[in-house]
Amino acid sequence: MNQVVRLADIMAKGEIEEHAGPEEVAPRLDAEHLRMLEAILFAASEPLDEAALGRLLPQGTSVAALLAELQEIYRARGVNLVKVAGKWQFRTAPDLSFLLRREKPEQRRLSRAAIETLAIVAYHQPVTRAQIEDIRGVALSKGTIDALMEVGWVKIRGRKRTVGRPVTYGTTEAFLVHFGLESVGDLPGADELKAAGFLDALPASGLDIPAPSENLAPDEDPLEESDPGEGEDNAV
Amino acid sequence: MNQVVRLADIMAKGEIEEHAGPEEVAPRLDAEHLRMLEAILFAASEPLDEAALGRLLPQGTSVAALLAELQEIYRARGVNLVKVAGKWQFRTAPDLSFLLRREKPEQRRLSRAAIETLAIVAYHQPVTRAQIEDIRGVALSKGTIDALMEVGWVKIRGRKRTVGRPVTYGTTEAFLVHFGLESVGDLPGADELKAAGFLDALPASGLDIPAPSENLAPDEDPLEESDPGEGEDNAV
Amino acid sequence: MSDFDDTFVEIEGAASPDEALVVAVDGFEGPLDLLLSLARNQKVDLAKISVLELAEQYLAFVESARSRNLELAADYLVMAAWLAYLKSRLLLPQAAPEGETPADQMAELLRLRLQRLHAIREAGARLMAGNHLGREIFARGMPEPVEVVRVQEQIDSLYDLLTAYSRERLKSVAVRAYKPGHAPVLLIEEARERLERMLGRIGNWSALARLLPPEWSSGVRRRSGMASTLLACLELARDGRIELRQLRPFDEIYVRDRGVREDTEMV
Repeated sequence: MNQVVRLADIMAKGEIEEHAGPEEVAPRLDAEHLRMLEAILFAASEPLDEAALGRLLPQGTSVAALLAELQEIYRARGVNLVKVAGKWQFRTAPDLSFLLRREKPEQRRLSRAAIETLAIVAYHQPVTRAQIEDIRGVALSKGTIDALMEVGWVKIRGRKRTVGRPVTYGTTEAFLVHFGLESVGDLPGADELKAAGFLDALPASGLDIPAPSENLAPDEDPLEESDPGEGEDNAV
Repeated sequence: MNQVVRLADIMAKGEIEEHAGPEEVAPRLDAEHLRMLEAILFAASEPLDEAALGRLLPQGTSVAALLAELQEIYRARGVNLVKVAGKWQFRTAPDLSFLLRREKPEQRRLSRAAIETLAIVAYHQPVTRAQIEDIRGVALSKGTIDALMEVGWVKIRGRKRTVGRPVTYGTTEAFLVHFGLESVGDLPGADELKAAGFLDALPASGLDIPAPSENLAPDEDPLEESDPGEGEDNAV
Repeated sequence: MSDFDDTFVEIEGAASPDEALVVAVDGFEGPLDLLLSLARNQKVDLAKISVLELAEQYLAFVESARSRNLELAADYLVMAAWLAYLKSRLLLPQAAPEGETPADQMAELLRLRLQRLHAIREAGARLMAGNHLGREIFARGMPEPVEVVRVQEQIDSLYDLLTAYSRERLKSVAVRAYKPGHAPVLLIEEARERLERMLGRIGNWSALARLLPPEWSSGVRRRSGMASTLLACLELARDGRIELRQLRPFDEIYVRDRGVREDTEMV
């Protein structure tokens, strides 16, 4: 009843690789795997990592090599294969944004304070509420962090090993996916900010602000399951 | 940071139109339009007809020609450009649709009545319902034969030349494949069953085990095209 | 850095000296933001602004707000106090008091904080102005969902088939060969073994008829089933493992597990 086209059948047919040269060791296999990878990535609604792709492709497929090849094929096309948050996704080419740009009316505009806070969290992470307040020179309202957490761009990522063990904030995978970043290291201008020393601690404020990193900082503890985390918010 | 592949760069390089013939008047322009069309179709949330595409592309673009070219580019790929009900969309290549399917195997076993009936059909074919009931000593419920036909192991193979012309049942090709038999003649006979210990409790009188055959029996007619066959079932 | 100007002109809008500032005080995100705005008015690199001038402007602003009876938030006043102190220190250059930061270092720190705020603000603006997924960049508009298909897999083996066939054929032979003459009887031992297996699972006062083995609960076999099960029950009752109850002669007999009774009484 379930007439499933078997992998083996398709590979046996090997219909695709008309351009396979004689020097290619296993051209039939590769071309067919490339088609599979293309189909999987095209069909997916979310970025996929190499491990997930490996599970969907026949065993022994060199996923990384195939991805590099597919990325090259699509490099100059209207659709590109890009790596975001360490995962792969087809996306429309950036230079065609003039053609595709649509402003969603429901896309709520973040307040100036929220955008500033987002930038501080992104570039300085892991960062505590006190550190955000120190940089902005003003108390941070609960609504601002809430708005960023609601959009799904900011999360509580741990606790700092200092007095009171304040929670630390960081950006989410959704943030990277939304802004098309492979990692927080790819934030625009991160190198310049760092070179100018703006991501360093200021001497008198006694703050300890390392470069943004998704890994736990030396003085940061991971958030435990049972850790309410949010508790800190009420203190301010 | 934002490494944008510029329109101009691509057009200057002219990477797309490797197959562009000398007779094409403005191949560079077309390549850019092709990218636009590709991006529009990729990002579209619904299939688009040529009129809609024409409105989205720069004026004077030959949408039909571009579509034909894009379709050709994607013809042998993992994703194809297809026209459904007059509208265009990208779709996973039909031979790769298995990639979008996760099979969840469910192991099943025939009921005791069903496997006994199957065994009798296998050994005694061609066999009528009345004969099955006679051998088993109990009435055969309609569901039992239906289940065997649904699994695809039993079929109606003809009609017996007796009063009422009851249909005769036999096993299928799928039956042989599943049980690893070359033909029904390979089913072990009385001696083999006894040797294998299946008939240990057999009294001295012995047992008459038939030699099953897929050929028509002397008193059996083949099922005709117009013969509904199933009619007999209701009679019981 | 020069493109910062454009951003800032926009934020300040028509911010001409003092008048606009007072009106716009609500638009500032705290004293540092106000200071940054004042510093931008100096039209020099933030790294080179005159902190003394900045302090004077800020203090003048606070003074002007006071003279118009405008209330300022506490943190604006804290900043004013600090700047007034810094100003006095800058105007009277002398060795810093014991344990205090030298005035020029304090001034430098303020410059750094202003630069840092400006830089991160710029970074935020750049981030938001960049490409957003769903605004300038798009993923597949019609992703194709993964379909989960249940595949039925028959696991009957040839062994099963042959066993079934042999069983079926032997049954008919057996019926023919033995011609059983004796009536089917449920042995008391069988009934008792079965009841013992059920101990603990018998409900509170179950009807005896409901405890019969299914194959002994109808037709002629029911009599033997009932008789043997009752006898087995009597044995078990004698052993103190179950209790029996009958409300009147020939009425239904009820059985309960002694273990069950104890449990329910405890509750």
